[in-house]
Amino acid sequence: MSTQALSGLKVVEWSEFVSGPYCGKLLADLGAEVIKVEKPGSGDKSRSYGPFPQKIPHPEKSGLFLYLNTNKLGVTLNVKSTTGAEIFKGLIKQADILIENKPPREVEELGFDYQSLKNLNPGLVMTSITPFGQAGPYRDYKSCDLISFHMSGMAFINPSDGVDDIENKAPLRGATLQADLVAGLNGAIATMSAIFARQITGLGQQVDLSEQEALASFMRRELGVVTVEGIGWTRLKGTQPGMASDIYQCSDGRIYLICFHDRTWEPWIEFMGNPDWATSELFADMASRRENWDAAKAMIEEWTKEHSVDEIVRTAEAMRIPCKPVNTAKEIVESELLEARDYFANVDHKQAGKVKFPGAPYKLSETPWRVEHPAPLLGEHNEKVYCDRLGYTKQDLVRMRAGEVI
Amino acid sequence: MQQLPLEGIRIVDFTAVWAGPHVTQWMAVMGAEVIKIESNLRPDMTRSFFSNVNTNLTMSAEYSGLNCGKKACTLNMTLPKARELVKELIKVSDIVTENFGGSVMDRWELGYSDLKKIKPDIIMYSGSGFGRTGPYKEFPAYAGIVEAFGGLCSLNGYPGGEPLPMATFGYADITSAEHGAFAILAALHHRSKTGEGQYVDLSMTEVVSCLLYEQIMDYTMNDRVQGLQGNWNSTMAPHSCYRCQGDDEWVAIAVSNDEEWKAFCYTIGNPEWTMDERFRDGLNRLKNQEELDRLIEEWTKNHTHYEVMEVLQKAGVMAGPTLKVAEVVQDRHLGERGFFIDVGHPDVGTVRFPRLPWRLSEGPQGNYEQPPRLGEHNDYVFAELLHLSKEEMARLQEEQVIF
Amino acid sequence: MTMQALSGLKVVEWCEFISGPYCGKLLADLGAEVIKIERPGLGDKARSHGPFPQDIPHPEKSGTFLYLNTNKLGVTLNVRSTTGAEIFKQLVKQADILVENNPPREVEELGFNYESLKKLNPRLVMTSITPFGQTGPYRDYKSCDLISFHVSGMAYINPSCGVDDIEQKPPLRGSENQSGLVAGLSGAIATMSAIFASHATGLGQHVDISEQEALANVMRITLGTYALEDVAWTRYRPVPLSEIYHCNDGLVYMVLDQDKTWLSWVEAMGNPEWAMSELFQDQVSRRENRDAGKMLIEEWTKEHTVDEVVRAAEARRIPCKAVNTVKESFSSELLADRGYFVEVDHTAAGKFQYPGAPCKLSLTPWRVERPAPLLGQHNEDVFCGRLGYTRQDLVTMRAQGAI
Amino acid sequence: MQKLPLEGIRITDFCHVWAGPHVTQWLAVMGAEVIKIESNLHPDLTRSFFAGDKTLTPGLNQSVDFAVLNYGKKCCTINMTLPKGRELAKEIMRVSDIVTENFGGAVMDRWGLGYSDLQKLKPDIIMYSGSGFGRTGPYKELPAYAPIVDAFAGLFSLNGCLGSEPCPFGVGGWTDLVAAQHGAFAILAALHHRSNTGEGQYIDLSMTEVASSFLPDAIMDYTMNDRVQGAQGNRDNAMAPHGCYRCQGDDEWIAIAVSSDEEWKAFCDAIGNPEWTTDERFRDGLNRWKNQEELDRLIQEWTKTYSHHEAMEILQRAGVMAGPSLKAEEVVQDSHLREREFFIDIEHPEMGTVRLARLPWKLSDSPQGNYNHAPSLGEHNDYVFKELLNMSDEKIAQLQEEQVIL
Repeated sequence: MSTQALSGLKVVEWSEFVSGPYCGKLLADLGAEVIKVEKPGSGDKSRSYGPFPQKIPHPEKSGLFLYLNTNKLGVTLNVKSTTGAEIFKGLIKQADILIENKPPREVEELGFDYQSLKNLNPGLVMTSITPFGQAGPYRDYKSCDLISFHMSGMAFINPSDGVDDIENKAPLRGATLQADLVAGLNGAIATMSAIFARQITGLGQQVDLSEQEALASFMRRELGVVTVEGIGWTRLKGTQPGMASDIYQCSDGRIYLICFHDRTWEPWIEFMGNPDWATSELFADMASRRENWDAAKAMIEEWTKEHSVDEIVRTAEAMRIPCKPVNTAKEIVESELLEARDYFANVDHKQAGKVKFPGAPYKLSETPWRVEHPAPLLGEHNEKVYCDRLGYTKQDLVRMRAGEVI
Repeated sequence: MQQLPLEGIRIVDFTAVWAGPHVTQWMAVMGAEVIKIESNLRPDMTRSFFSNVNTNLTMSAEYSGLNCGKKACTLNMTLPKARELVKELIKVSDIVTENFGGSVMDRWELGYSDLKKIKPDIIMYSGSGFGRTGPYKEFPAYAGIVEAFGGLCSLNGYPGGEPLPMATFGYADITSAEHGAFAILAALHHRSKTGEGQYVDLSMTEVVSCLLYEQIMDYTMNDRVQGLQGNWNSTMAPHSCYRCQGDDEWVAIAVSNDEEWKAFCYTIGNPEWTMDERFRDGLNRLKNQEELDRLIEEWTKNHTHYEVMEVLQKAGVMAGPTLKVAEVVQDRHLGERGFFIDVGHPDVGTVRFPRLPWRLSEGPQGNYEQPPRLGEHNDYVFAELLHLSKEEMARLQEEQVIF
Repeated sequence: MTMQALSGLKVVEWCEFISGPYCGKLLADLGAEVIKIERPGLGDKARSHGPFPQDIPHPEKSGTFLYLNTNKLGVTLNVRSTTGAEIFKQLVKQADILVENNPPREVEELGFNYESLKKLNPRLVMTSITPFGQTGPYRDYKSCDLISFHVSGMAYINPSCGVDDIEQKPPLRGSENQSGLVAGLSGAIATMSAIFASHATGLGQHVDISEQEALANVMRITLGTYALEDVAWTRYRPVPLSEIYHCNDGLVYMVLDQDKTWLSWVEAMGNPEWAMSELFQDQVSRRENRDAGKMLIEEWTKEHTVDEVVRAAEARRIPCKAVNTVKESFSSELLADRGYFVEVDHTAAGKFQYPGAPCKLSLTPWRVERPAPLLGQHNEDVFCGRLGYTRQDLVTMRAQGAI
Repeated sequence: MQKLPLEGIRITDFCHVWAGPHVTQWLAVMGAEVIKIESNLHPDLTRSFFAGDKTLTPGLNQSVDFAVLNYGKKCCTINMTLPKGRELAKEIMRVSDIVTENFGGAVMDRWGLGYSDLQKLKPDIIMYSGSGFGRTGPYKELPAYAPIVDAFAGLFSLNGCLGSEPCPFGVGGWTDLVAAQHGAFAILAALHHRSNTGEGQYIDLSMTEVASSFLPDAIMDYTMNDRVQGAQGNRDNAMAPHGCYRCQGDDEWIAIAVSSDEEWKAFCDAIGNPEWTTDERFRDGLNRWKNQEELDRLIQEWTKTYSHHEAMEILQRAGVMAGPSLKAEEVVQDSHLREREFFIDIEHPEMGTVRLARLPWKLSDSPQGNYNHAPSLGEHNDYVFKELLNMSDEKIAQLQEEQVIL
């Protein structure tokens, strides 16, 4: 089997739920060896989170867990026990990377803060992914997807459009888990950067990643406008500066259409059969269109309501006007596009059976992304890791299990 | 006045020695009317077990400890007439119990099939060392034999030492008896729903195997034969018994996790042990437990076993004195719970016996009447239950049927 | 399928490890419906205990758990969460019996003590099995097999003989986990008794089982002897010539306490001179000279194989068997012939031989209808099927850590 | 002086607008030398984006959009429409490690600069192509903007108030940035592989697939249970309360999430309604979840009497997850972010001091990154043509003549 881009990298993932595990998954799917450390018993919180087949909760059948933990080795370990701490350090000594998303205070109390671990393994890259980072007044505050999303400033300007009297609606968290996923993604990039730094210096370092910042940095242009122009954003941005973008009702669904700029506006009104209103002064150039965009939208929608999503999308695209139907998960899973791109991964899991889930969003021509093994069963690789790697005997395993160490 | 659970249930009890009488002991205490069938030819063996004060076949400890609250009548079962008489008694009973060394009941034509004819819904209990079927069904058995054969002895002893007999008289007897009592109650439950009786065949050997499930599963799973562990445990350390101050005083201590270990070390004033390479964590403690036991004993030696329990338990560490028999009787906890009851006895005044090991929240705690003397209830049984006239009874005594 | 003795009894088992689960198993194996409640995640402590096939720990492959939980329905429930407590109460409302072995203080804190639960379900029989019972100064003390064995007094007199300078050796815990099993067994009997009481009164009650007492009860004879005759038992306490004898290829246990057996054994040895001397003429003298007697007997047995000795003894109806390991007892023709061991096929653990019925009921069979449950295997059956929650509720409750 | 992780790595960057420049933005900050190829014919679109009302016709170097996505990069101007321009660009690629592009179609191929061409030029080159639907498959030639992809991938169908119609995502170009970060990670992985084996490769990233990767639970729920999830608003399928509540003051909001009975008790005590813990409707998680409308109403009565920061302090002290829904300007002023120095001031020759958001992590031992101001158009022509390609002033002058350098 062809080697993968990150083959040979040894990663310990001491993380729960989404942020840390997504970071670990990105590395594992490209060939890094990721040893996932879960607490004995319930294991990773995402095992309890679902979705579950037939809605029957089962620790080995959580869709979220199955997706986020492909290609990892799974061990159980109670790092709070003395033996557990020993073993944890044993793993760290052999690792290039540690990914953790635990409360900073807890990490310090356990003596697993970077200063301590680097003494064990100076080459270690320790990536800490937490809601508010390793320093600052909120450091020890609790958070979750909802809180992070709102504290990043993104919720306040969401949704951008399509809601009447938005002022009376609460700011909106986006689709679930986005905050955690973004944090994990950022972690993966930062981690790889630190690995490169290590190639020069031979030394590892700590990556201190704050989920709040990871999200806030998505608003760089909104923030930029604030810092540079001193403009505060209103809840309802409507047409975004520099780009008009809207959802339109069609006879059989919705489309998202961008026809604001001259180069799309001209063909679009032609497509609509150059109705009189469209050729009026009001919409002559971008500046005037911006002034009267709400009017334009209303008129456009009157027309789109008369036509089907399909006919509009097909013709619009032929005219290179950006336009797509507004899909649900169902349509995207079944879309010819992802079919043609061979995007979805089908994995056969011992307990969950055949599962279909998102593959890699990128294709590397030489070092493929692949699912070599599905998400681990809880503690599936205890023997492989503890006996083969760290030299404990099977009898030790039995004792450690009885002590609820593993 | 509230009833005992089994009031109204009558048992014809042929059991003798330990295993059998212990079955009916539970039933009697719970309110069943247990009628022991003995005779001067064959009194319950335990009546005659040598004893300093054993005057009249009543007061041996063995006998008294297992026959509270029962009734006793004397029938010479070697005679056909006696067997007829017993059948009458069985007709008005619910349960028949026996634990003969072989198929005596069959020879007496009192086997289950016979009894069913007399009383269709009868419940019959047979307790034996190896079961009433199979190659050893005729073999006599004592607890020690069954414990040896069942593998219990091979697990009783000091690490590296030899298999040893179990401590107390008839460990297998009593654990079997209790399984038997439970089975009978289950059969009763079924009868009260369906009206059907049945036959209960208990093998002490099989009871022992149930008790050794762990070693057996380890063998069936891993072909491993576990050896002697003494006071040690495969997963906990420290986990042993330590000498204390005073003459032959001992205390048992067990530490199951790091928190308890920390508490233990601080309590006995050796906090540094929590850092000690050898004892830092559970695995190392197990590997170095001989040394560990030695060090711990140096501490326990300076305290009485009760002191050790008090200080360690207050710190949340498992510990308990190794109680001597006398200490069990005097233990303040058992005392406060009233584990021992005083049974008045016509021959030696009050005697202190352990109750059965439970409390029921409602109602009387059980029937702990004094153990019956040989034939003490002949009148009750023959006159009241079987309606024999004075004359008939006299004649039967003549004929040594009632004997 | 034939009806079982306890079919129709609804039991909720809120227990861990050995004592409570064995009580539940006794009920379940005879047909009671036992819903076992385990904490989410790790589940029953026994799941972590082993033995495990190939010594690879796996929560679904622990021999201890597999054996102790046959025939039960398994659900996960965090009774400390409000939703969990809610569900627990609903289960108790529908139950005839609640078996629990949690620390009394914890049970009270959770508001699940008998006084509270009986308000929900007056018919409920609640059986609490704890190290020291529900009352008394040690009530809240921690204990385990080792501690219970020692505080019961059993350890002090164990072993009974066969060890040189026993005074130098610590008292001995018997084979592992006996305390829990005996306590669970006592619990099962007491529970059934309470069920009978409820037949009459229509009311349930609280059964308070103390592990310490359950074990001490096994010593009732020993205790009786003390109570009655003030014989304080020493650690060295041989039964006259009833012990383990060395043969040239192993050990046997032989009982020679009766004149009859003694004489026939002397004959078996070919009437050696020494046996005729008055040193061994009666029980009392044989007791006094047991050391000499044992030595001389062993001179003979050491010349023979275990087989020869056992056959010679049994030919004369002298109780005698080889001292076996579980391997030998497992492979013995006896248990094979009785069809004692049952093969159980478990989805995760696979096929293994388990110890079977402790006793055979002729009409209402003991049987393994289903293997031990996977952790939370029956959440849907019980919570949705019985309590009417939706699957979506299950998903929510799981995410909240309630199940 | 310590080096940045990617120092010594050179990137020829054809990216423009948002998705592309964000990829190289991360690499630039980490120390890679990113050379943007633009021209006065085709300046990066964002240079001309309208930003706020400050000025309707800003200079090409004064756009906020451009400033916040291109700092730390270099820029030279080459007229790629001319064969000579393409030859010139090849010279730069020959001394580069990575080539990045995110054109609307197969522009690079048409220019004879596809991966196969570049491989001939430099065998170990790493080429990155970012596109809306991938460089293969039925839509490979379609133009795409983030919202088009979001609509198509199903993100909008999950964004919106409970039961509402699908809403466009608040932050501009959400998927642009998510995709860009996946791209940056893939590039780093490819670099890692190259440093092990000397092999380069081609990276084909599809924004649609990125968006799908970011909807794991929605997609798994469909593949497992055929269930199509809709917008959940601020709600969670397990936690309740889990919402965003109006606070005292103008349009102030706070997000609150309660994940366990302990937290619920703490919450009720903290807001002075201990009796709620025994209230039939809210006693346990399941009931809270079922009665959350009522619950939200009641909670808002409390939050209304506090500012969002007050509410956060009260609840977080009690160990309850809570955070204000920050406005963009509040993010800039946030005490925590400030203490963590999330914002840095950059001196910009034409815009003066510009306050920008850092990348969302801190490396413990590396300097915090290259945050030089975004380049003016052609600012680095001299550096590129003189220093890098050692061209004479004459040659350069001549190329300017020929409008190759333009």
